[in-house]
Amino acid sequence: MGESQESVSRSQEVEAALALWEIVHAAFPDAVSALDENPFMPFFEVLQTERWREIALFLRDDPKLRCNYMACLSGVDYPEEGKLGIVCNLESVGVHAHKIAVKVYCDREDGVIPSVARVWKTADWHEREAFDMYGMTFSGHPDLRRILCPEDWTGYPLRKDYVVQESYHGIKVPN
Amino acid sequence: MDFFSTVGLNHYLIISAILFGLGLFAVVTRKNAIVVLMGVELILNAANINFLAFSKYNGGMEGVMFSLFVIVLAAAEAAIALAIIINIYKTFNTVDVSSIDSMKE
Amino acid sequence: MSTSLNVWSDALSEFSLFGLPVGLVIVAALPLVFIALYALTYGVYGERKISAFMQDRLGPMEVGKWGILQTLADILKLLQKEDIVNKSADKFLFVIGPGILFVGSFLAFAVLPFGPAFIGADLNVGLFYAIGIVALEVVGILAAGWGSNNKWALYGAIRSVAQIVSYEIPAAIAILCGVMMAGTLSMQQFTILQQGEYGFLHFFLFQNPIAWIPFLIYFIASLAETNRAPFDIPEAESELVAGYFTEYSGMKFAVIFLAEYASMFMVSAIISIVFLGGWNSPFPNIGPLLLNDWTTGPVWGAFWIIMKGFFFIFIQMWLRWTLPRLRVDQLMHVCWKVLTPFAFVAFVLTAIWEIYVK
Amino acid sequence: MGLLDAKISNHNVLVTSVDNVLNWARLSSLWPMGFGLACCAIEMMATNASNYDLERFGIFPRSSPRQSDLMIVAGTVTMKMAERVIRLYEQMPEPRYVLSMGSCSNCGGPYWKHGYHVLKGVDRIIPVDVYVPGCPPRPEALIGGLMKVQELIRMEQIGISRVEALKKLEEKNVDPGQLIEDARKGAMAS
Amino acid sequence: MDQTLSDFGTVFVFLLLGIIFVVGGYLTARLLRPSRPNPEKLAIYECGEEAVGSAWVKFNIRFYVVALIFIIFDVEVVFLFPWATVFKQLGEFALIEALVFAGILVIGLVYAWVKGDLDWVRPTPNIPKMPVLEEDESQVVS
Amino acid sequence: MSEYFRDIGNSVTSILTGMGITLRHFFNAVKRKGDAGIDEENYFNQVDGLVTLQYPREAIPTPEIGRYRLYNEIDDCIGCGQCVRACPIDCIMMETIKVTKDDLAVCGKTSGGQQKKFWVPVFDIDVAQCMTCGICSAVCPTECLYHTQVSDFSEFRRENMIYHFGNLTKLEAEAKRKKLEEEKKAAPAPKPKPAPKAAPAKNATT
Amino acid sequence: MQELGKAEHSSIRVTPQGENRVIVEKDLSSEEMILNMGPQHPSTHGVLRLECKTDGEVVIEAEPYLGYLHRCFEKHAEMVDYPGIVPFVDRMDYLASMNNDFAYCIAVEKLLDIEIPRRVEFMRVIVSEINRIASHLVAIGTYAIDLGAFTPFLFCFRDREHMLNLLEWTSGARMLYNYILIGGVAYDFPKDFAHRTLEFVKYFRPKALELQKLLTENEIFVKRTKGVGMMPADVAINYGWSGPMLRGSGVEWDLRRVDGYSVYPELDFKVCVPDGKFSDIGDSLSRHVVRALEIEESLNIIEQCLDKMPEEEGFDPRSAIPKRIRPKAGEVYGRAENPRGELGFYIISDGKSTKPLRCKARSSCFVNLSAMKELSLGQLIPDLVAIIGSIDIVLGEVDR
Amino acid sequence: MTNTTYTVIFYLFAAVTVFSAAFVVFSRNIIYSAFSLLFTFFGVAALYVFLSADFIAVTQIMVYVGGILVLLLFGVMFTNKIMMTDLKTDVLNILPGIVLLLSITGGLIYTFVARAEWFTSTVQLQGSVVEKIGFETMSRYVLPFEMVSILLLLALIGAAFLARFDKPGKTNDK
Ligand code: SF4
Ligand code: SF4
Ligand code: SF4
Repeated sequence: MGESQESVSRSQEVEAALALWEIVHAAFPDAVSALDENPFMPFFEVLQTERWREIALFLRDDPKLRCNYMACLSGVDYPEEGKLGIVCNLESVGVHAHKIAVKVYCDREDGVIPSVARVWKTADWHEREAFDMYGMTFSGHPDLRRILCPEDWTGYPLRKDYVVQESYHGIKVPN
Repeated sequence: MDFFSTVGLNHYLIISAILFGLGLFAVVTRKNAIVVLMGVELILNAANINFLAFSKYNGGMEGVMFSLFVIVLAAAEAAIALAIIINIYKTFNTVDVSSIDSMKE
Repeated sequence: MSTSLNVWSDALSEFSLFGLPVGLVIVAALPLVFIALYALTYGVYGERKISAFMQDRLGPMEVGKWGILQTLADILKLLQKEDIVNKSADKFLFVIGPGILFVGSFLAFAVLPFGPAFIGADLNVGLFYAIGIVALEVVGILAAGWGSNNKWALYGAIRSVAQIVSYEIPAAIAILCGVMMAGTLSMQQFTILQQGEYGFLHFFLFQNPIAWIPFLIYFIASLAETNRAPFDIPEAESELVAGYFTEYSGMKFAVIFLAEYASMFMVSAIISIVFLGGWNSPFPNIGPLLLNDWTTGPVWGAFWIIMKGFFFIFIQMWLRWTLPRLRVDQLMHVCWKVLTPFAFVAFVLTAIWEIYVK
Repeated sequence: MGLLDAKISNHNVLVTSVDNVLNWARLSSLWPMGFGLACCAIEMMATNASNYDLERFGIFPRSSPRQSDLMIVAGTVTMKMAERVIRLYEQMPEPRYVLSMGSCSNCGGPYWKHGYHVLKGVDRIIPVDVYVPGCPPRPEALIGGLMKVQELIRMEQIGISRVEALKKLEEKNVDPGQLIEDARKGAMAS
Repeated sequence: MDQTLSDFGTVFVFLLLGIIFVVGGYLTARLLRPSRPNPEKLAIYECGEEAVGSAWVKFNIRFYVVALIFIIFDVEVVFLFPWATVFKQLGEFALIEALVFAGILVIGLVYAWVKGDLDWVRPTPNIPKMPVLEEDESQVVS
Repeated sequence: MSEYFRDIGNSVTSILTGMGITLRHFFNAVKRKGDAGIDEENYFNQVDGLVTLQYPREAIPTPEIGRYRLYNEIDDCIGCGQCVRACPIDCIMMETIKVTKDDLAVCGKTSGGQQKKFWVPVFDIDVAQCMTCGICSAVCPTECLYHTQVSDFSEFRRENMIYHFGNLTKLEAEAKRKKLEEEKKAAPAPKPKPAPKAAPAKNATT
Repeated sequence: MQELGKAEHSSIRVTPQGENRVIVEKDLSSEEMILNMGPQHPSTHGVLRLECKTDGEVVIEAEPYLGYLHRCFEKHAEMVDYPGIVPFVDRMDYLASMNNDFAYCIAVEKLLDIEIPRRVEFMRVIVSEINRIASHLVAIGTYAIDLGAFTPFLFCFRDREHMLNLLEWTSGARMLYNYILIGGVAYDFPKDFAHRTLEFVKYFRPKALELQKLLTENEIFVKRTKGVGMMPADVAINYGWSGPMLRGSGVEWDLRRVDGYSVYPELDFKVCVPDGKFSDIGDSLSRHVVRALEIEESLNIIEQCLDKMPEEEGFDPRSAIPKRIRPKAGEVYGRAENPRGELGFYIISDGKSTKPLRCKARSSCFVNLSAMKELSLGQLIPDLVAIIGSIDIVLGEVDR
Repeated sequence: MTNTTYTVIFYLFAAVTVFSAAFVVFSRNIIYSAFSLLFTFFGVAALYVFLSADFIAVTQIMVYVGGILVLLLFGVMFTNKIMMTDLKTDVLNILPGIVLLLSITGGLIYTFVARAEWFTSTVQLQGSVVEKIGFETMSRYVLPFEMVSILLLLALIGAAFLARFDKPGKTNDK
């Protein structure tokens, strides 16, 4: 069916996200940035990282929002800004028809982001993965360990400046 | 050496006596309740050998019947005794008979 | 009718060389050879072929014509395999476990009548002995599982023992029903009682409508006693890797393997002796067609009992390749709450039938 | 010390024929360890399944390494997995064989370049007897590889190491260029 | 020597033969097989992981109850077998006796059934719950 | 109580149904599936019964576009390097030497009639690495790099899996390189003109 | 800690840290045994490792360990250009490569904002639905093995083979197709494909029924799976479950319907949820049943697509593929309904390079599996196996 | 087979019985004790055969080996830390034990063999005892027979009661 209908639905998507954002913004006026009305993935940023958990809870439980479904949580490295971040795609399953993405940042070195593993259980493993790959800490996470790499792996592989270690337990790693 | 070449009543009695003694030894010396139970089983087996031996050499059925009943008893006894042992173990976390003795209030 | 043959077999068993009972050894060795042969051919090869055909595939094809030498190659290979006894295992138990297991299942063959003349020992307590000797297997399994010091093996062994032990009750009661019909415990007597010119009509299964209940109960229980699907939880591959023989390699594994197939045949033979007339020909004499007489004789006897055994083994395989596996609690449910009560019912009914109806 | 460990210097007819029988038994009943790692494992399962049916060759998977003769490394070996692979390999009783199935276990395959967590070839940790290329190898390729293993076993002799056997086999073998020739021909034909 | 004994003599021969077979098998294999142990190989197999702890732990008791009930019925069956061989000759009396005998034990079975001893106790599995944050429990809905 | 008996009944019936199905398959084993390829008309007419294909003895044909072993028809390769760039895992190693003007004719044309401008002394494909994704063959302008239907080519040695398709020997490559150097030195003009036909210097490696 | 609090259950005590632990007969001092299930274990479907604390047969706690197949997909995605990622995407969920590619291409196409020819859309739907059936068949077959039934597994693989043949015929590879490309597909359908596919559908329907009789309706199977591994709908959503797992819990949520991507809005298909009669809603059996029903639906979709697909002579399926794929700066989250649930790709493009700056795969199995720890509390080992089987993980996608 | 053969076999089994029984008693490893009990029971069963009590012999195997031994083994597995067999506690009573063992065994053997004039009938028990047992249970031993059932019932109830480990709060499924 292609373009026409997709663009229609896209704009609907953005509108829904806008409405959603307004509610959040009203509740946390300083903590969230303006909505980026990007047609593929409307998102807003959490400016006060330490309030992210509160916002998350609000997003999940506010009867008008009810973003009960966290589709994805991805860690991102922004080497230029010297920051790490996570991007969460939230959605309301079975209650409303809206979705939105949220971005949270932290410092590149020793960055801390509040964990939302207790808000969405999905976040548990995703946060572990982000920790594994980027090295930011999630405060309040029940069990923050490496998940994909071995426990004694050095470095955070998805950081842009990652260098592969030479050997692991006596086995040569690079080709 | 007639005694060794033909097997008779006495042979069985001797074996049973040895088994009995061993069983008793286990009961007396071993502290593990389960080994004690094994000793009891040995004693019962010794008794059974006697029953059957006498029955055989007297041609009667009494011994056979008795040994059957002894086996029943042994089974019942083993079941109950082990249940008790397990219970003791649950309470005292040991099956050492002597320490159980000392642990009871 | 079989007196002359008995003479023949007696002569065989009496035959001795320098005071050694060579004849007896031959008598005893024949079942051993039989087990080996049967396990090699029908037991393993047959199972593979049958399962293959049920699953739309070909099964062994390349080793010998139609893969007929497959199991021979397997055994020969197992002979060459290194025998690993893991360091923390209990060496003694680990080594004797398979031995006890095999001896236990092999001893049962001593009382199995292969024909009117061919039986190792026609014990007066034959049937009772045959079901009692399973106890040895139980201990063998425990020794193997415990000796391995492997968690999967221990799970497998304990499950296996709990299962064999539980299913012995319904199995024994079902056999008891058979004994009540026959009034003897001798396997040979059992078979002779089911002899007659009407062939299968003389079998207890067809003599007594109630016999069907213990027949089915025993069959189901025997599946469990030999760890066959759907009761194969002790060696459940997807749960316990390989059950109590997880740690076994090489020849020890082969011994366990043989023991399993031997006991599989044993239960099948018991069921066919108790309910299906053992070595008797199932064909009736119809008028001038003396089918029964034609198909009776020492060789025929062995043929019939082996065929009947194989038939039940076929059903065992058939079930195995059809059904999923039960869970432990369901297994116990089936045993204690389904089979045992039904076995008691069958017991009462058989008793009443035997006293009042017959 | 068993016969298979023995060092026999001169092979007479008897030894050779014993050899042949034993080798025949081994090659006819290769029990692989049921051990799948990644996508290749699915193809391995497909090969085991009805359509290709490895059981034709007497190959049927055992889940315990103690009862298996052959390890099919089917899939990507990662660093985390590498030690386990070594351990599993070690736990197999001798004589044992390793077949590396698929690009990943041959040399890291697609993950060869950037796969920081991928072992670049399982031959870095355990000796590999036969490499099966492909990603995933077709079932045909796996069967072909297994038959190569059988060929290797056929060449083994009491007291002769596997390396020597391999050498002997290669002497017999056509040179590698031949394979390319064949491919060329195959391509021409189609 | 009486017939029974000689019959059991055959059983003994079977026993010997069985043992010989197993021992012979082991020995043949020893003749053939290689033996190249190493520490890894001699380790316990546990799905490729290093085994944690021994398998020789105190095992759960549940299996025990089964064996316990089994032994009682086992003995019962033992009594019934000789009875079964002769009951037809004894007739009704024997039948009633045995039914009483079995009946009493069935009571035991029923008792065990009712009391739940025959159930393989399966702890009620966990059904996952919504995560709850202490500070705002009240907000949890759906 | 009724549940108890219903369970038993259900079990029996469902087990019997299952057994019926497997038994039907068992008896169906007298039939065998044929070996028609999927592109043949009767493919689905012959799927009853045993489906096993006895591979080394019989095989169903691989479809024509089947992507298995890579093959380079080196005579047609113009050395453009597109495949090398496109391959996500760099399993093609190629070295090219620019053809000197006088050699252009020797180097020849592709079967499509395109003039080749590079010698390809090294064109190695590591088939042990290749994931047969087909990206390289899709970009190849002369379609000389293609996947064959051959899939069964296992080896005892890993080295044997690096296939060399280059059409020059080392010595020849050296010679060509030198020639190029010389030409560069001789005519440092950067624009290559279409060269006139040069004397046919023979090379035999094609 | 402001951590969570209470969950009551007869046998479950929640410690203040929020750690669920089953207290099984704690007065009976049998020892806890630590049991490693996997990475080489027949029922962990590859290289998952569960470290179980068991007490007898009861699993007190099972901690999944992943990463044994961590193949660094996301790293590769940053190192390889957009079309080059497709083969790697293939290798994530290797049982459903078409669907993976589909999801990835949807994401990138969103970013590129290009139009796809209608016929290509249909082709994509057809191949991915075929692949969905194949994938579900593997799921069902391996589930059968987990529960001890071997024959259904082989039947599943036998039928899967036909699908592989069909797909190989179209795409040239048996499993990892690299067929759906950004902006198009690699090849047009071969002549006769529609016809053969219809034949296949006709062939497959009775086989599916047979499978149902042999496996799904088998009383032992039902007894083994019914009520095992219950997952209430709300928790399932909170866990981020998707696909058949979520539908098994009774939530009608299918991205094909919700997002309505590609040509799905034009097609008539049901979103399968269990009705609660045959199975308890949310248990392993309903997840299995949902898969079985979805196979039916996929067959319907294929038929409809073949019916509606525009025929074009000499159609070039690569016509819409951009010559150079370099999306403008932006980020996108594109997703599609995989056989195992929602497969999403979060892609950031910096607008300069032909490689994405970040490409995160939201894999459905990874998310589905994360509930394993909670689901395993207080199960028997066989139930544990049944639960893992019903989650239907593909380690390639879990670990990426 | 000749009489001598039987005598040899008798001694064989007697030795097995006695030595394995001694092993049961003296072994430090309780699991070995339990497994060695298997051989004791088996040997005793063989002796029963020599005593013409074939039925009892098989019963011995079935009940003792299949039942009691399994129970014992389970008991050992459930209660013991095998790796920590404590050696010292065992030695405590060992001297009086050995004295007791020797004196009692010696005394018994002395009484049995030297002192007692056992009357042995000329009619020895022959053949199988199965049917005899059947008849006996139904005639002379009817009452004990019925009592056995009650005993077993009580044992079952008692053991089940003792072994009932499920505490309130635990639910059974179904
Ligand atoms: S070689 Fe290819 S198919 Fe095999 S595991 Fe590696 S990526 Fe997967
Ligand atoms: S097929 Fe793919 S992996 Fe192989 S050489 Fe071509 S581009 Fe590289
Ligand atoms: S793309 Fe084709 S022509 Fe160009 S270098 Fe590669 S193979 Fe040769």
